[in-house]
Amino acid sequence: MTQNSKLRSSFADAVADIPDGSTIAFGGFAMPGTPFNLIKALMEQGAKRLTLIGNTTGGTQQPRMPDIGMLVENGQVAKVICAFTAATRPTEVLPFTKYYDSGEVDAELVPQGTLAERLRAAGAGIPAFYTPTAVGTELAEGRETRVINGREYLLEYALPVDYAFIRARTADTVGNLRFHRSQRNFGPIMATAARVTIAEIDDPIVAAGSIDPDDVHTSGIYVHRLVQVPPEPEGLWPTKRQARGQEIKQ
Amino acid sequence: MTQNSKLRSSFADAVADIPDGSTIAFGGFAMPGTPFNLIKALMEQGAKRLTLIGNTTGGTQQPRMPDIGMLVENGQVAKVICAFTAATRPTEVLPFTKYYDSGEVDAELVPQGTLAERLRAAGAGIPAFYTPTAVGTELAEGRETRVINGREYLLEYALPVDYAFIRARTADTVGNLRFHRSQRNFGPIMATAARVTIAEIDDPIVAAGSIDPDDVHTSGIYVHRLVQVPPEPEGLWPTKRQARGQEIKQ
Amino acid sequence: MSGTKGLNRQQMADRVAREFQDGWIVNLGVGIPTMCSNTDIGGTDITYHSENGVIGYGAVAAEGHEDLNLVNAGGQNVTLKPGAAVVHHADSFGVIRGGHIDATVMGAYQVSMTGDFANWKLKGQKGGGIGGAMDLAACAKRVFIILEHVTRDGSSRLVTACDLPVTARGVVTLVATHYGLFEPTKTGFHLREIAPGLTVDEIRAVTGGTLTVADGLKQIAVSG
Amino acid sequence: MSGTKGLNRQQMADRVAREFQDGWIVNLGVGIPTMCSNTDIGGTDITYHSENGVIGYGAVAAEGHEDLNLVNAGGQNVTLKPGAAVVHHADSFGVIRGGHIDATVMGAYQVSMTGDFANWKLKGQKGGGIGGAMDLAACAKRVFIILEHVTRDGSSRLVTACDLPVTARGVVTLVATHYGLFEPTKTGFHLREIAPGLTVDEIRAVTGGTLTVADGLKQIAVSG
Repeated sequence: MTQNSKLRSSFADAVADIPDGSTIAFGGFAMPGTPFNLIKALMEQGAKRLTLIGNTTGGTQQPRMPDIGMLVENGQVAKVICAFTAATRPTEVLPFTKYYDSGEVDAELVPQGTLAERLRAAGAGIPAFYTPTAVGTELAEGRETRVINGREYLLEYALPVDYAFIRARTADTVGNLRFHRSQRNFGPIMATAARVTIAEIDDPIVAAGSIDPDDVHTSGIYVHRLVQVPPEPEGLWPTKRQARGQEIKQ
Repeated sequence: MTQNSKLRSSFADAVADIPDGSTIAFGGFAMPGTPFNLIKALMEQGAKRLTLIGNTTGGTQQPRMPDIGMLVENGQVAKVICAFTAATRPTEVLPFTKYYDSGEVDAELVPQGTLAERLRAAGAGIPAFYTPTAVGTELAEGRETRVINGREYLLEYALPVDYAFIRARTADTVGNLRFHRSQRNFGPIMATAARVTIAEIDDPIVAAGSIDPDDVHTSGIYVHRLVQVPPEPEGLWPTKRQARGQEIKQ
Repeated sequence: MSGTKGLNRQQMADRVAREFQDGWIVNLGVGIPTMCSNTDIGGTDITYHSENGVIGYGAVAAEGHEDLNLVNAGGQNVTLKPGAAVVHHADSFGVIRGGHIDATVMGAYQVSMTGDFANWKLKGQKGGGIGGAMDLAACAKRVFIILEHVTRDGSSRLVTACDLPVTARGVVTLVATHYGLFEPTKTGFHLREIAPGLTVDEIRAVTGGTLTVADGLKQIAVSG
Repeated sequence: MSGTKGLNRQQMADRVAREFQDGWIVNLGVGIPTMCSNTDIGGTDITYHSENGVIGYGAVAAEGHEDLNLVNAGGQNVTLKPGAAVVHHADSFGVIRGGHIDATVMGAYQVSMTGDFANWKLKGQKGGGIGGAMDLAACAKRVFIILEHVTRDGSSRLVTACDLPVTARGVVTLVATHYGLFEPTKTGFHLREIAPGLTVDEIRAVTGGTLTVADGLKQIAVSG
């Protein structure tokens, strides 16, 4: 297993080569697993015409942490693919929504389970699959369905990405990852769907062999670049203050 | 989470209610993960006209451990679904093969990855999917294919089962499982595909909460019956003698 | 009379939670449905699943004891019950889509008498907020809906046909409103239990389709 | 002259293993392909994957030090290299089918000049032994085949078209036999390197289609 060459000394270095027009998936569900530092680095790096994939574009909480919505505001985004283009509560208006409403940015709204399965399918070499989700809804209009054993299903296609940005608790030098609790969410599947996976890591990176092979959540074969998150304020952490200051609505 | 009610005092008890005509999946790849004790109990229980699913029907090694082939010899099997109806080496003849050749038992030969994915699909609510595997081969003759992004894929259907028999290293009282090394193989996916999963467990069953939630390989929501494997000779273990005495060819 | 008469939010959640059976795996949506986990349902052992892959979460964490990497679907910092397990997002929706969720409880804008419901998009809105709702709606064994019986302008949310974009069709098992507990039938709603202080006629006046009433109609038991 | 002239089994495996590049993920089939892991290829860092979900296995375990729950695809008790990981079978074939395997090495009965090969079923056999071969063949980035150049009765296993049921079509990157190293082209086989003691004419006589020969044909380097 390729040692050490996966370590990057900075977030800027880890995202430096990302070209305009890339498709990038961001892990995270609410705060856990969100690669705040990599998003921030991408804003500074400035790649444009990006297609971004995530569960949401970011919420309305304050103080705001880096999210897809900020990349949109930064003029870097052509399209987002996510499970929310609006908040769950109709009274809440996401920062992203006005860019979508004005047509400045395109969006593809995908049920969360379908989004997850399309990413998993991309990583696992399944080009398309059928799902019962969204049958009979507006999302299925004009699309191909198929009746299997008497039930109607919708055809969905794999969603491969160029880059995955994810956050994990622990990594070894060959890129094996462990996530803590609900930090896991989209991380493992986005890693398999990406040509290049970049992971920001909470804890100091450990030697290969330090993680029991039975306890690896994501194999290092799927992880190409690792950046250790430095202490605050240089590194962005979801501090208790920040967590308390928000009402996250997925 | 439902406590304790999942524990069974014997293998006989755990398989007592399995009716004739059931579809049963057996974990295991070579020796690791094979539920030897449950297979033995099923031979004694005597259910008939079974459809059995496993990677192989069992090899030619001696001394022989309980395998699908023995259930076939016992007259309990109508059909097997597996990745091998013959050995890899043409000179080797599996005990199962003569029953298949004579037409006494039917077989569906499935590429191993397709078998795994069909089981995973059944557990995950995907009724059908496309795969590049087996395109252009005899297995694809007369079957539906589809060109996606210029490549041809074969349509495959989910493979749900009534029962899964699996073997794991550790279980807690709510049925969360951990597997040791390559014992894992088909266990986790067969558990999701089954209406009822029965697991034989190497180590003493531990209290709920003893396994860190991040380290659970198969959630207890997929595991319905647990039997602790007793010491030899009552319980069947892959002893070193048995392991040495064989040449396993998958 | 929206929300002021009949059950309060917790009481609606309580009534739905009393449908849960021992051993069930349950997914609770954001908002009132989350309150189902507050209900004391005796020795009943329920496993709560959330979309982000937490199987077996417990109460909201006490202040100062939060694990910031552990949230439920609503983003609340929760605790874990003994025997909990964490899986990734594809496996988590495998639990849902694979039919392993015994019941999901969700909010909605509208429910139709044929069991359709709408909860992801308002009229005239571009896009919306789907999240895991369509997967849960299409795949859970039972779909329980909690919603206000009428809109702010007094029209019924229990309708003959949804005029908002639906989340799924023909899936709703049971509906709890401030006014009662209802089953969608093909021709209307069947009132199974009525909230204290309401009359059948009051309810009929604000319910789409035909309202049928259970023999020996019971009042919803309310605590607190 | 089957097997007696030219390379021995380990030498064929060695030649194929020398194609492996640093950082590759490689899956080795049962039999001769397994011997590729014995080859010393300098500082090259290869991750060996086996179908049963072991990513990063190492040498066969020493007698008395076997973990009976740890086997490779051939059922041998192997060891793990530092940084290894174990996944379940669906995830393991996700590695394969997802195109994450840089090279697979397999045995075969026949290889065609168009890159088809056959290794799962004999003529007239009912059923066969597929295992993971069809997944690997269809999905690995490179398919390396090691086989005897001729059958016991002297006919070529490098053929214009397979007459045995194929495992996959048009996928073979490179073929190693006792006699040399070949690339399937559309019209025949291209001899890239020749085994010591063989002549091009000898090989041409037992090779299907047109045999083309590399400029400045090199002899395969052999150790041991």
